[in-house]
Amino acid sequence: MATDHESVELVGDELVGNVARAALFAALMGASAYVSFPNPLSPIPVTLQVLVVFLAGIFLGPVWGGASMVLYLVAGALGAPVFAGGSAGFGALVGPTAGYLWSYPIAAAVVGLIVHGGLELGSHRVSTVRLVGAMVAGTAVIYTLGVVGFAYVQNVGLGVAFWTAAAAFIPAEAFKIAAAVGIVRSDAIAAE
Amino acid sequence: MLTYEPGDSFAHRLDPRSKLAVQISFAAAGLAHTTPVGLAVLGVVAGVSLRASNTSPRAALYALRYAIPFLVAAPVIEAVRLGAPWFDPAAAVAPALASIRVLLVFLVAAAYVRTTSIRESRAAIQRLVPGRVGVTLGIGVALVFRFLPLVRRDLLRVREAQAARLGENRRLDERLSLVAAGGLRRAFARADSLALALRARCFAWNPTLPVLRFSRRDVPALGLAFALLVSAFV
Amino acid sequence: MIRVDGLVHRYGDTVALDGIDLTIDDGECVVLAGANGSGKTSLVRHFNGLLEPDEGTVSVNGHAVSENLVAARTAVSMVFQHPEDQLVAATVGADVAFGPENLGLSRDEIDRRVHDSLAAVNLDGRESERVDALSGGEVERLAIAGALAMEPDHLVLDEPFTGLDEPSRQSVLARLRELRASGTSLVVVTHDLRDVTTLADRVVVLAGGRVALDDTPEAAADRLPSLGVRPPC
Amino acid sequence: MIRVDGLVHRYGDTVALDGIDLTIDDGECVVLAGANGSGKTSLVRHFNGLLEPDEGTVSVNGHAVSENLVAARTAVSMVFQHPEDQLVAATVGADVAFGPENLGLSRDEIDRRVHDSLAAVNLDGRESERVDALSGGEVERLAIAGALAMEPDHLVLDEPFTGLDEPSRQSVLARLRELRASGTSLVVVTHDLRDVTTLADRVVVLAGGRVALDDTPEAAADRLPSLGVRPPC
Ligand SMILES: Nc1ncnc2c1ncn2[C@@H]1O[C@H](COP(=O)(O)OP(=O)(O)OP(=O)(O)O)[C@@H](O)[C@H]1O
Ligand SMILES: Nc1ncnc2c1ncn2[C@@H]1O[C@H](COP(=O)(O)OP(=O)(O)OP(=O)(O)O)[C@@H](O)[C@H]1O
Ligand SMILES: O=C(O)CCCC[C@@H]1SC[C@@H]2NC(=O)N[C@@H]21
Ligand SMILES: [Mg+2]
Ligand SMILES: [Mg+2]
Repeated sequence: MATDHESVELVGDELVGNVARAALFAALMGASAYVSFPNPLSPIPVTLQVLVVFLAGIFLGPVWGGASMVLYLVAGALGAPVFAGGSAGFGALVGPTAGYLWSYPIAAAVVGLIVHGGLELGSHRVSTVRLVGAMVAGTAVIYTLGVVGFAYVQNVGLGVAFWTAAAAFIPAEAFKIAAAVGIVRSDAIAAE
Repeated sequence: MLTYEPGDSFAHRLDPRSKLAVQISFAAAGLAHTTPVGLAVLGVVAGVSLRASNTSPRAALYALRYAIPFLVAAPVIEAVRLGAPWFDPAAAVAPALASIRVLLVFLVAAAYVRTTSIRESRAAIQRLVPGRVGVTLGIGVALVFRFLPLVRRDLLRVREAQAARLGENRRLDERLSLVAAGGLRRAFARADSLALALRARCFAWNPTLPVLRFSRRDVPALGLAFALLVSAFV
Repeated sequence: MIRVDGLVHRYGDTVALDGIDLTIDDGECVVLAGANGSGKTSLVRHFNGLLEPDEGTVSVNGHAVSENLVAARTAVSMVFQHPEDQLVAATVGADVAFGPENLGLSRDEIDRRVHDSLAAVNLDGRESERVDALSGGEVERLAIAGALAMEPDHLVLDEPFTGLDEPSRQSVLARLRELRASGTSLVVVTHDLRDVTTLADRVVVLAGGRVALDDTPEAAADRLPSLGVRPPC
Repeated sequence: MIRVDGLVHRYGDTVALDGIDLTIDDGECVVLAGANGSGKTSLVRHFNGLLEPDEGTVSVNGHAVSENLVAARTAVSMVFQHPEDQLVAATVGADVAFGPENLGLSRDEIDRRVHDSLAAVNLDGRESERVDALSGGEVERLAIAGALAMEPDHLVLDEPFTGLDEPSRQSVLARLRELRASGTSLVVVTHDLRDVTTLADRVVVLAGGRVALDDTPEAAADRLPSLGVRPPC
């Protein structure tokens, strides 16, 4: 038996675990996009995606948190119904919300970098100030790319884009940051 | 919702890589030619894609309904003025053209989604992205497709579990945190079992890939992709 | 009393329940059996309003479930088919306490209920353990404890014995016997009728979303095999 | 042959396996029973290197598992307690093909294995169906097919009957009987020994992480109740 499969190069245990987690977080991201409410101040819906971006950075760290968001985007582009409202396809990656979508991997990595203080996955039990700071930085990345993307794709001015694509969401994002802090502070997830 | 459906339309039998090439060059051409003439030509291409994939334009448009608000809102917002003349139609033209372009890109993407199974998409990724990154991306994407319905159901179940024990008596933020934490816990548990399953089945760096082969049918598709790409730069 | 009249439930095109009429009296113990996909889970999820009827009505203690969800959920507690679906907290004690806390009970009463319910499933003293370190059978037992702690009029258990070892099975059965003696009505969904029929007043078997059999355990025994249910032995 | 010597496994402070010695010969069928938390799942996960021993050794076909994982994993296939989590692809055919693809087999050989394994569990011709549309019994059988596609010498099933109705249970049992006849050795972890002991050469019972009983089904029957295992009836 042993000689039969000598050329098989198994993927290492740790990496398998990370791939599985990244895939599950990408799926969680997809499920959270499905929870979408209209925003009275903007055509862009309020979704729980940003919360999962935060959690990916916090719980998977910068490398695998970012990787899980890449998986999310690729899966969506190839037809998984994971974008806002359960939509799918490459179109979203060049559509009006493209800026947000491209920002997610970067934002998850930024959150992870600040929380874990480097590329390595450390403990996510850091001070609340650092936790909130990380998420505010992540939000800034998401909004910057989101606004620029909206303005560019829809051919509108940056001012209009700022009000419709960023300012209209600040209360919702504050709520998500509070929820993320609540989850980290509770003992809901065992420390790694 | 538009999803993959097995079938034998022209587009179903194309190599997934050809279809990816068409989508990407179509988007590039759209950005370069957001003019009435350019969009008219691209509109014809989008129509042909839908036809080739046996997708009714109506079904495709219906699947895109969530995007309609953006497409309508952008020109309207841009044209509204906070003083006389209150509404400036000329300012709406550029965003309106942009909206039409976005719509066309969505339609072409819909044709891909409709006609390409995840198995083919995974094989395409692993051929287009070399080495271990490609393997990781390929399996990762396949796993997202597999686990999305389970994770969705988990979130629903966590909410039900709360409701069944009268959790609705608690504050909204506490409930939301509980759902998110429960969903997260389930996701980690599933990831752990999944990792075991992958290891038990010898998840390896050098698997045999599903066969993908360009055929004569791909020639027009690749030709179209090439023409669109060239047009984007002239 | 739980009363179901002309209940129809559809998932998309699948008709899961196809006109169910059923009454479960106070203090009664009913075993609900039937092949996979016959509609057992769908039926019991109507008892506490986790599903809404497409046609027909369900009422608990005389009130329509859809009109008073809180009353229905206070009167009917449920152990889910997949126990890991049911846990809401990270530790054993916190999970069992979740329901009683929502009932607005005093801390002492909550503690008493947590203790009693965990004892009934052989998990006493393990309050502070994390739920993700439990074995399969232990999770099932914890889910049962969470439902017991609600001290409901009606307790519905959807396949409560899967994965349980024999001592736990007997311990759960003993607890069910006590509950029955004290007047709680029980609905036990199961494929494994051993010991359960001795507890039951009636056996109800579903087939294709309809009630195919509703009789005393003795009278039902002969007809079970033809409905895809193994008689107890 | 699977050979376990002085195996100890700890999770943090919990000693899950406390010195296990056990041999499973080629072609043999062993039923593994024991109370919840007695270490059954932990034990079988050592057979194909999913866990690493804290002390002791495990070898398969004469090679230490830790030294040649690929050999151990092709020789020993496993069907997990929750088969749902074990399916890695969205369609039936793609899932069964996953293992053979990783072994780098030729496409023809992969297709042959997919076909044969699905036929062995009565799912042939259903390659393109989505796994989330399958019933519980079908999911269990699909998981078995995925394991069979590795063409293992030993097939380990961790509680394969939970949640199955009687017809599905019999259909899984019939598959196991055929496999055994064709020379595959089987390890079946279960709390429910009905029908299984007729298939088995030996019954092994764990208690507190040790082997408490290892005997033929007939000889074991009397001592089962004292070990928290219900004898078949
Ligand atoms: N969420 C759902 N979406 C679509 N169909 C469903 C869903 N839940 C159940 N069904 C279908 O409804 C029917 C009844 O399912 P139900 O779960 O009530 O059966 P059951 O008797 O509890 O089966 P089991 O013994 O396997 O638990 C089945 O055909 C099932 O496939
Ligand atoms: N991941 C884990 N972390 C910590 N402890 C664990 C873990 N998995 C199992 N245990 C503990 O190890 C012991 C053995 O567990 P195992 O799952 O092997 O038991 P089992 O015999 O399979 O039980 P069951 O019949 O309930 O499936 C139990 O006490 C369990 O609580
Ligand atoms: O999936 C998509 O198409 C992207 C939707 C983007 C929604 C953005 S993310 C930042 C902001 N906060 C929200 O809740 N919604 C928007
Ligand atoms: Mg059920
Ligand atoms: Mg086990």
